[in-house]
Amino acid sequence: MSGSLLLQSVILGVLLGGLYALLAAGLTLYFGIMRVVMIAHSAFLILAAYLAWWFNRETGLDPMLSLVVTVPVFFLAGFLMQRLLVSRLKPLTLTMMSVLLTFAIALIIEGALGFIFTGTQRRIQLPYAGDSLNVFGAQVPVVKLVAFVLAAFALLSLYLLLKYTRFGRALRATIQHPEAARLVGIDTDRTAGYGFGLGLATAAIGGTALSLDATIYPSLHWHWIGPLMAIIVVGGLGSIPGAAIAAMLLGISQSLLQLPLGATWAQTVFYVALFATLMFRPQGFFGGRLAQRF
Amino acid sequence: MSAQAPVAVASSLETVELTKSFGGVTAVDHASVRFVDGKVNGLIGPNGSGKTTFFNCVTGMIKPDAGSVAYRGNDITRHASDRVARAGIGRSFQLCRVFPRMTVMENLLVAVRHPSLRTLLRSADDEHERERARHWLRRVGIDHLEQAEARNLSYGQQKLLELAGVLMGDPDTIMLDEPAGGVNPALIGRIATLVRELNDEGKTFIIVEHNMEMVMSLCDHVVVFDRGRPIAEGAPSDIQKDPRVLEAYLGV
Amino acid sequence: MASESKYLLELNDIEAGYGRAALVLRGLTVQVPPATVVCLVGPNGAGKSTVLKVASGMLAPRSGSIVVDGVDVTGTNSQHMLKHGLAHVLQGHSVFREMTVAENVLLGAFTIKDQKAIDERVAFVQNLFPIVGERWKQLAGLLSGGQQKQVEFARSLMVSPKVVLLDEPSMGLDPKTTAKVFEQVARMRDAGTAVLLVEQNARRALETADIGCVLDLGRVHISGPAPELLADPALGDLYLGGRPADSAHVGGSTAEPATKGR
Amino acid sequence: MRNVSERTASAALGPAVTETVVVVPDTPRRSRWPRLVSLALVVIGAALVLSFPFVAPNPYILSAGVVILNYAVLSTGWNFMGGFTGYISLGHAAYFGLGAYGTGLIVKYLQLPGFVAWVLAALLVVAVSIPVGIAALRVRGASFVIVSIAFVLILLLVFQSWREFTGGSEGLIVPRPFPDLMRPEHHRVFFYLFAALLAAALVAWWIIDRSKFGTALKSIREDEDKARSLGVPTTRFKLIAYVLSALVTALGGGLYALWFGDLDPIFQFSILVGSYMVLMALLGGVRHLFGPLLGALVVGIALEYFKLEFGDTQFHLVAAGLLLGVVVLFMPDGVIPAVRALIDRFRPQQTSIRDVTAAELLEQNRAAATSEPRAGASSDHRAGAAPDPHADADNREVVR
Amino acid sequence: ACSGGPGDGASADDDPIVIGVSLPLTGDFSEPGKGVERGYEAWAQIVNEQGGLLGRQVELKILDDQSNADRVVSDYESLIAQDGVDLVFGPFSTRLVVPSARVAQEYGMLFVEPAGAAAEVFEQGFENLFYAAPAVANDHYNYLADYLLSLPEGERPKTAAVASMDDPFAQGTAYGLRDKLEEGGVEILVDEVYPPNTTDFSVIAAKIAESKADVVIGGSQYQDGVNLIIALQQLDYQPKVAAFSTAPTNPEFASAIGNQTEGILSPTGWSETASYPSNVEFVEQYTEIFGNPPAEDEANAYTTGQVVAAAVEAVGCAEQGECQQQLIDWLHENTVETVVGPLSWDEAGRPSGAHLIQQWVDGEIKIVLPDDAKEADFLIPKPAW
Ligand SMILES: Nc1ncnc2c1ncn2[C@@H]1O[C@H](COP(=O)(O)OP(=O)(O)OP(=O)(O)O)[C@@H](O)[C@H]1O
Ligand SMILES: Nc1ncnc2c1ncn2[C@@H]1O[C@H](COP(=O)(O)OP(=O)(O)OP(=O)(O)O)[C@@H](O)[C@H]1O
Ligand SMILES: [Mg+2]
Ligand SMILES: [Mg+2]
Repeated sequence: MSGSLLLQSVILGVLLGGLYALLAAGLTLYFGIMRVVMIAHSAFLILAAYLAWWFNRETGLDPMLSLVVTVPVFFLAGFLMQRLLVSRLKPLTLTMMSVLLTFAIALIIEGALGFIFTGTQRRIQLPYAGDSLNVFGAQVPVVKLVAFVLAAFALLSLYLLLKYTRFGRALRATIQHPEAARLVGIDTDRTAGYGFGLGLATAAIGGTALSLDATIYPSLHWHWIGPLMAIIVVGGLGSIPGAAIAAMLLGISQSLLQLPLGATWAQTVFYVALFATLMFRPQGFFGGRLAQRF
Repeated sequence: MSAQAPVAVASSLETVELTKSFGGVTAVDHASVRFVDGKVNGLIGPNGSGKTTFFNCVTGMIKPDAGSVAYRGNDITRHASDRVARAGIGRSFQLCRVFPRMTVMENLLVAVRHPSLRTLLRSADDEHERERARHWLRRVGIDHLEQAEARNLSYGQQKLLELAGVLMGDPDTIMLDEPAGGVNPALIGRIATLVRELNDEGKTFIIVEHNMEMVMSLCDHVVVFDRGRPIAEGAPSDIQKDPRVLEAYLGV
Repeated sequence: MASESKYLLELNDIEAGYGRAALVLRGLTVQVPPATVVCLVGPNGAGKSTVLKVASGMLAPRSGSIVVDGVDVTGTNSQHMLKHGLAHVLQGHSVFREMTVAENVLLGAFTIKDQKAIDERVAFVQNLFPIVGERWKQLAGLLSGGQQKQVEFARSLMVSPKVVLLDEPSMGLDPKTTAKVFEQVARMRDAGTAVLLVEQNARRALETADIGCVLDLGRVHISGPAPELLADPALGDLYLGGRPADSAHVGGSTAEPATKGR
Repeated sequence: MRNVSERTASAALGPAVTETVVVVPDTPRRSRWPRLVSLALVVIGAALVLSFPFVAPNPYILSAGVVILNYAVLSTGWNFMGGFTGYISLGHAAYFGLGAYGTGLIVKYLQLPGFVAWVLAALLVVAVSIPVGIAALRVRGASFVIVSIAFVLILLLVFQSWREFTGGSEGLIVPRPFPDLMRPEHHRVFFYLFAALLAAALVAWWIIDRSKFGTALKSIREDEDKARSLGVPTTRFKLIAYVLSALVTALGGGLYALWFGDLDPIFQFSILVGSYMVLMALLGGVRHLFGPLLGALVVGIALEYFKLEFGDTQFHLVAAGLLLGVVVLFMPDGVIPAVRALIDRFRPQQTSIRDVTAAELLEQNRAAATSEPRAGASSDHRAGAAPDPHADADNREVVR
Repeated sequence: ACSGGPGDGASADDDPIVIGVSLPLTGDFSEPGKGVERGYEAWAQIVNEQGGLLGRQVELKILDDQSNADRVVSDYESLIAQDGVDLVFGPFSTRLVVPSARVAQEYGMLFVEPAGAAAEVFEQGFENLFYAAPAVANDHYNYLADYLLSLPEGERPKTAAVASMDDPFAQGTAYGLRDKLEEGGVEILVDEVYPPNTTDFSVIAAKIAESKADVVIGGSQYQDGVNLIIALQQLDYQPKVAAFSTAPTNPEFASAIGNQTEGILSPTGWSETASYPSNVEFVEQYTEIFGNPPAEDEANAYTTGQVVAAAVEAVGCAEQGECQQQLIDWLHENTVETVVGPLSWDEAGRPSGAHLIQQWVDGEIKIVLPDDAKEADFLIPKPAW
């Protein structure tokens, strides 16, 4: 196969990786920082994508404008979800039960989507859907590029927020020892709620980005959750940079592997990476502490 | 190794050049120690001097970087902790650990000494086992809590429960990490007496403790750690006088 | 109204318990004047920690009132207690295991905005407990038991509240450090703070404390000036741990309170 | 209490302790139901199951019964791992699929009779589950969940893509073991086969549950390292539980393949099936022998019902989701414990505690009588002894 | 969907003939599934307006199988055993036809189906199964293959790229063309298969674009076809010939790919404009009912109805039991006039015809092959998209 084909698929891989990175960031946020396995993350992703699609179909405006609504709505949804549901789980069994709880939420979302929009595959019809820029012989689809930029931007701001604000610190403290956190004056309830809201906000952005250049159907989220889970384990639970790096690497290797192996086999790269990680470095390859303990 | 070890005593547990470091910190630093069989051995030292890490290396909770551990003549270096336990070394934890959602009784029924298929498939709650459990609960003095869930006990009560749990596995050598921490003085006295009795019954003890009265009144032989290596050992009375110990540990 | 109250912390006949289980505290009253260390001693499970939990709003009492510096704070959520000037150092281990020592200590000053004040405090705790400085960037969860206790204590020193609740601060500390901690407690007192101290290392604690309270069966059982309690032989054997010599004759008697329970 | 302290004290245990009494927390102790009652229940249940094929109005209902039994087998299988060790596998459908496909492929390629293939496949799955278990059990909690999900997704990919061998998305057709049976008979036969399999699984679970092995597994659920330090060979035990669990699930899958005949990777390796196993087990109560069975009944019937009622909508997903959510939030320990708690609440509270304490009190007083004077003496010798009313006060506490 | 009668097989002359169907109204195949549903409903309505079958009204009972094999089986099981429907119609997509045909067989029911075109359907030894369309999947492109290979040296394509969904029907069609071209000396540069749930086609597209093949063959259902075409457009790949199964006949197709449809080819078993009497009637009545003309899925469903109806009228019975065997036997012996022309079947249920080839010309899809049926001239090379 020629160099240009390689270049082409590397570019496609990077663009894909960017999206993975954002989506994984959300997951790792709940997971590493809040001990919650958010199976429903990718379901919310698809939900956001559907909203973008619906918005575009109803108004004919660019789907990205739907962010103005979806991001705050999702943030609120996350907040409520944490306050009303997740916070009810017993700390002793939080991680395990959260898996099932969020799983249930995923099912409900999938069902509701199928209920409202039917199982039909949907795809936003953008005027510039087919356009692409030519970068030394390789084609860079415009929609993918837009999605990538959106993802990168969101990811960066999330990272800065958690790393450099009192909020980030308070959030982690809240999870690790609620009583103690309260005693130093942290409003643990609100903090945890915000944390969850953030996670869902990323889902809103990711979903919109996704909707620009992909077909969506209600059960699509199963398609995403696996790779995302793999990414955050490889990246080291709780480490956003880790997730981002892992996402990039896996995204690129996936699209490269598709050349020799074909679409389906190429997906296995995620799981191979996952098992390799468990075997050699259960706490993940990039940061991510004490992962095996959770 | 400093301070000449007492001559001609069977060594129950012996480490040679045991070393464990975490990143920059060398928690245990070429520690060669021998604990005397059938005696109550004390292990003291300032915070962070490596006592718990030493325990962990010996009991296989973590793998030492270098050095060896021998128990009653046979090498147990890097053996998994369950194997060490079945070899007859029981241990308690500094931050005491119990099975929170099991009742006190169930907590005791966990210990496994001889995992043969027969014993394993035998009904867990056969009277004999339960009787043994009650016996130990009585001896640590929390038998009235038999049916309480472990997580509802107060800190001290949990410590006692943990002790009883260890004893259920009927170990020959018992390593206790701060048994008196957070336990009320009267109870400390009781634990001390219990240790004495068990020692008379032939059990060997290795006790990490910051409570000097307890150490001095209880131990026959004391090893002092500082910065991951033994700096002195001998009879409590001598230890108390040892200038290095005064300086490094007791202060003034 | 705050001014004329002569106590900084008042717990007025508190009844408290966990879930639907039986009461742990049965009409307990404790009052702590300014610049005083009150020490709670008592057997395991007597309810000492529970007292502190109630005082800091972690556990809502079934009846009774909690007054901090004249303000009735009964039913206030523990996260607001610091605003009312009350700090609580938990028993056992409450460091944020997966955060660095630095983050732990700085969280102690979560409510403080003034960066300069924070820096001074940090410098202070760092030379009080060298380990805090040495391991500044390391995960607190990886410290030794005693070191973690030191970090916790350091964290609580980041603010200077009116009332401090200490739950077994010396647990797991070596003699040297223990001395330091009690020294600090004394300093707090001298700075006018009201300290409610729970200790199992009772003799040592009572030497520092002004007033001692013996807690048993969820009530204050005996209370008085610390030195007197120290002097009382029976008490010594019962709660402060007598020398093994005495044990024989105390044995019977000490079984008594337990039987009271049933 | 008293006599005990006395005894220990007089056993010269040094300064005995002053212990506050703790009332047994009223989280009702696994209240031993009278042997007979439970036995009767079991017999009745068995009778009902066995008579079902004759009361079933039509073959469709019967086939629904088979499906439910199959679910019961699966979630009981899951419970060997999830219930004892607390390792929640959302990917257990993997073993269901492997069992099914294994059977089908063996029949297809080795032309062996169906039930021989079934057994062989189960053994193969055991062989597979060992390395997988070793890898997956290196991590705990949520990481394990992720791995389990990943595992089933991998298999889905493999069985979809490896068309030459597995038939890919077109699926695999498993010839009927009894070609000449008409459909209704076919259902009836398999109903009993599944029932037998279920019974076997239940017995195995029961034996483990009451064995020391079982206690060890439960301790792993609580605190793995601690269990280890008490001599429990956790790695080995976990693996045994995992493999057992895989085996039962695979047997269920294989039987399903022989019964159903058409294997489709998307269904055989779906997370949904795996999650149904968990849902059922949770719903019934993971710590109870019949929990999963009960759960399977409820969920299975619910699913069939939704399918008929809301056949042409996705509503069944919403319903399943709501069900799972409610269970997790409001009775995470399952129906059985919830019901028992309820019963214990209605039956006068003290019994659950008093029959213990009363007995103790009696015993104590008797024994105490001997050492009365000493105790008496002591009480006044003690400064500021607590006034006597306490005793009653506390008795009330005990009773409340 | 539709209300099910309590029908217990017994047929008093007044009560309706209940016909059970299971269709993928949700899931991977919901799009074509809905088409089939419309077709069946149109058929039922038209029949009833004309006085029903054997003087009895017909009534459909439709369940959703979400494109799941396990669901489709239990659906037919409940329809036949529980609801005791009098007749069954086939489901959509080959994957579901085989299991459901077996259920029907084991209850001895006649099973006419609109979608199971792939070869293996007819290799299961079903005697009760009939495919209600002119040709099996592999023969769909016959006319196109012959035409391309008959072109003069210069214009004849030399290379081809194939991408097909891992679905028996779609694959059948694509591979039929692929194999014939290969025999004809055309070199196959790319041969990709993707699972039904694939959404990202960028890399497959990249490969095809890289190969610069003259012909691109898409073994597609609907959405995957659209995605593949968009991905190819993004990479600015311009083939001489582009043939996709099913997708291009879908009403939404044009807008979905940004109306750059010119020259795209697709086989069809049915033509809106075909002059068979029943077809004219079908098209106008359907348009009347649904406000827009039918597409191929609808037509296939309608055909199914016609076939069963013919048998029922001829044999004069419609209930479970021996009647079904009579229906089966009659269909094996006779030819049925349908909207896709006369149909007859071999013992395995294979129809013996070929599909027409359609092409998008001037923004409309027109029949271009075979010559005798053509509405427009074959457009080659295909204009850029
Ligand atoms: N979360 C809980 N749920 C139920 N009961 C509890 C809980 N925590 C403590 N208890 C019970 O309340 C009583 C008092 O507990 P508390 O922790 O206050 O004792 P303590 O005096 O602090 O003992 P220690 O000196 O061992 O810390 C104990 O008997 C204990 O069993
Ligand atoms: N997992 C770990 N990672 C990094 N450093 C560690 C780890 N465990 C222990 N240490 C370091 O090793 C040193 C010894 O710790 P250890 O717990 O053995 O001390 P210790 O003697 O038990 O102290 P204490 O009396 O306070 O319990 C400490 O400085 C601690 O910070
Ligand atoms: Mg230690
Ligand atoms: Mg306490």
